[in-house]
Amino acid sequence: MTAEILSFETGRPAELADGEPALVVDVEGYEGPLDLLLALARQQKVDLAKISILALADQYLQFIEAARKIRLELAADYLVMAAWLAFLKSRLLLPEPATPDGPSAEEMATALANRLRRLEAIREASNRLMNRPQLQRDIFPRGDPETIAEIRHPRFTATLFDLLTAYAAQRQQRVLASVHLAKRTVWSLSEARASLERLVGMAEDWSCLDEYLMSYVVDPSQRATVFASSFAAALELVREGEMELNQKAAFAPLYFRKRPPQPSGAMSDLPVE
Amino acid sequence: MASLAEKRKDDAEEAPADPQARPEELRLLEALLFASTEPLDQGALAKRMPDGVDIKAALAQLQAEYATRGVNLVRIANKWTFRTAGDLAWLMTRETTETRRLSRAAIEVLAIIAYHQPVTRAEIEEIRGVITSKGTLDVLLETGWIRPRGRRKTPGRPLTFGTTEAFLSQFSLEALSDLPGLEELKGTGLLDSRLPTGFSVPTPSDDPALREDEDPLEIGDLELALAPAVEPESDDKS
Amino acid sequence: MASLAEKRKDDAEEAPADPQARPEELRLLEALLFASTEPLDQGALAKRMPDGVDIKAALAQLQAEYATRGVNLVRIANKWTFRTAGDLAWLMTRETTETRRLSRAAIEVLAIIAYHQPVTRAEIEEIRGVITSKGTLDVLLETGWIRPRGRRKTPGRPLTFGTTEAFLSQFSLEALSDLPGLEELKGTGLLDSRLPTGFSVPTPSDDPALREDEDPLEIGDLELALAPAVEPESDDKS
Repeated sequence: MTAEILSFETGRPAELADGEPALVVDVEGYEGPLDLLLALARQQKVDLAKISILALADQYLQFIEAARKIRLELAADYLVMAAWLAFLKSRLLLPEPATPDGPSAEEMATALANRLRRLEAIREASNRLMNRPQLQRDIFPRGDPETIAEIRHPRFTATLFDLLTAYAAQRQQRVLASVHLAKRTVWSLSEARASLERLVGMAEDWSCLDEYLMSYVVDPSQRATVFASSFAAALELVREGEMELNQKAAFAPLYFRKRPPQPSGAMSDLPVE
Repeated sequence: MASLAEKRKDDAEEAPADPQARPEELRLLEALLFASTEPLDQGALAKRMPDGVDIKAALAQLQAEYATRGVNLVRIANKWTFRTAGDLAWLMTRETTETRRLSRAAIEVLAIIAYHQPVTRAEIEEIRGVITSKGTLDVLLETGWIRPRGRRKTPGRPLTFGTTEAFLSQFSLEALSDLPGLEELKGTGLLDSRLPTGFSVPTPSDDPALREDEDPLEIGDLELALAPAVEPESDDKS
Repeated sequence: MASLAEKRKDDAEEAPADPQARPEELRLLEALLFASTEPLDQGALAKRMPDGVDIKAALAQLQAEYATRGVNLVRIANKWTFRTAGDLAWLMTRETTETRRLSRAAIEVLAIIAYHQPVTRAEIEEIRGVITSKGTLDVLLETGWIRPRGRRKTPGRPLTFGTTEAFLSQFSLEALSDLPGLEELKGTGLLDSRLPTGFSVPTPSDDPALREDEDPLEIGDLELALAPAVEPESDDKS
């Protein structure tokens, strides 16, 4: 991470001088130890294939020393490379052991040279790539393209089954819907009570509740709900002392009447239970 | 830049013709007009072109050169631009067919039109118990399965709708009378067998002859019926 | 539109040439290619052209016809499109809308991806000898010139990157084999596996078919690769 923004106060690599400055933002500093090595190698002005890795290692180590003297913070990458180069240098200077395990010093040096060559090659390639005619910079597409109008032909799908199901469902639904509406005309307690109060007002003597209810209810389907609500309301009215109910036996017709005006002292004998 | 020059040489090698055979200003004009995002007037072109070029003459020449091509140099409000040739407009359209399912509302309305035709919008709503959005009828008209067939002789003279031959072919019906009646619908279980006694299903007919209570369509009725809905969003609701 | 059509008639009158003098298929191809925003491949063109036209021959003829013009017919990744001639860059500079300026790091990474693809981030870092910041890859992904194309069948299953058609288009490359200096690079063996650093990709390829050592991307990989940098501030950049 830090490597890319690391900046050294040193000469810039020669190869960059004639690069494409317009496209290079990070011309200051080096992009890591390989980049630095490459820059130092370019100063040797020889073919990278023939470069003296030993001399290069020396240069690099001197550079690092100089940087340390001015207390420049160095990214770890650079120090690792310095350590590796110091090691390589010692290997190159010492005679090769008889049975080397791992690559020889020469092989290591060649590998490093190859890496540098490869980095340089990719840089040249990237320069050439960037110098190619670029779209919107050197060559241009049609500036005002004409849109190709899309004419959509919808193809609708529906089956006879869909059609019949839809027809049957909605016709049926309408019929059922009216039943539905009827069901919703459930008498509320207060509605029933209001009607009964009206009825009771007319019924001075014992009357059969059913008669009243049936004369009131037009639709036979409403009979149950009207009956239930009315009965509940009647009980309520009895409890409040507005009305009296009378039934001879279980399931016998219910009779009711407006409660006759009571002498004020006779209140207690009213509730039978 | 060096590679650019190279590139051009390559091109030149590929092409047998000699680039010099054609006046350079025509090439420049071509490139400028091609790349521009908007038509350019003579002044704008002159500013970009080398001095001493007779822009007007060059444009005339370019226009003549391109007149026979699939792309023409045209002048629009005194500005110049390339446009595909007008006779190739057909090429500039892509026709696609997309399969669309009818909304439930549309199928319901279609079914009512099929059974109850000739039927007005108000009658459809009466049967369905909900308002029919304009979009629903528009979609049905777009299918080509229904058509406005006349006007009811009632106040407001509402359009009456009926089904078309395309409807029959879509639903593989030989005739509209092949639509199942009440008993058949009950038999298939689509209709509840306990429906009230008054319940009936009409015997549908798409006889194009107008009914007694129908007037013929007037000029413009078709356009009216096919006019796009005001709110396109309302198509699919319900 | 009406005025355009009128205009065309006027043009036709002005132009003495007979539109029929030029093979119709060339006119059609011209129109299609001029109008399109995207390069079109032979298949797409064939679909729009009348049957029996030798598209390949017609394209070759058209390319030759336009080779000397300010607008050339070019092929990019087997797709055809008109572009202004490369040698007219000097004229067109003013058309330039602010082109993206890539950092040196980004350019290098792009080049490595182009020449070594499919390549993993670790391999890019191996070549450059430095960590690649997330931002650099993000910038490149944002250009649309590179794409994550798979996962390498190695421990950690790292993403592999490659270039896109937009990359070819950007740098006027007909195919990846047109990359500048590719032959020299191959010649030096720098793209070769003989390098001790273990590169195993002798020839770059943007063939979308995965290599033997690549697995397909998994769901979410694209989002991963395109995810904004960790720092929330950088979300709004560009």
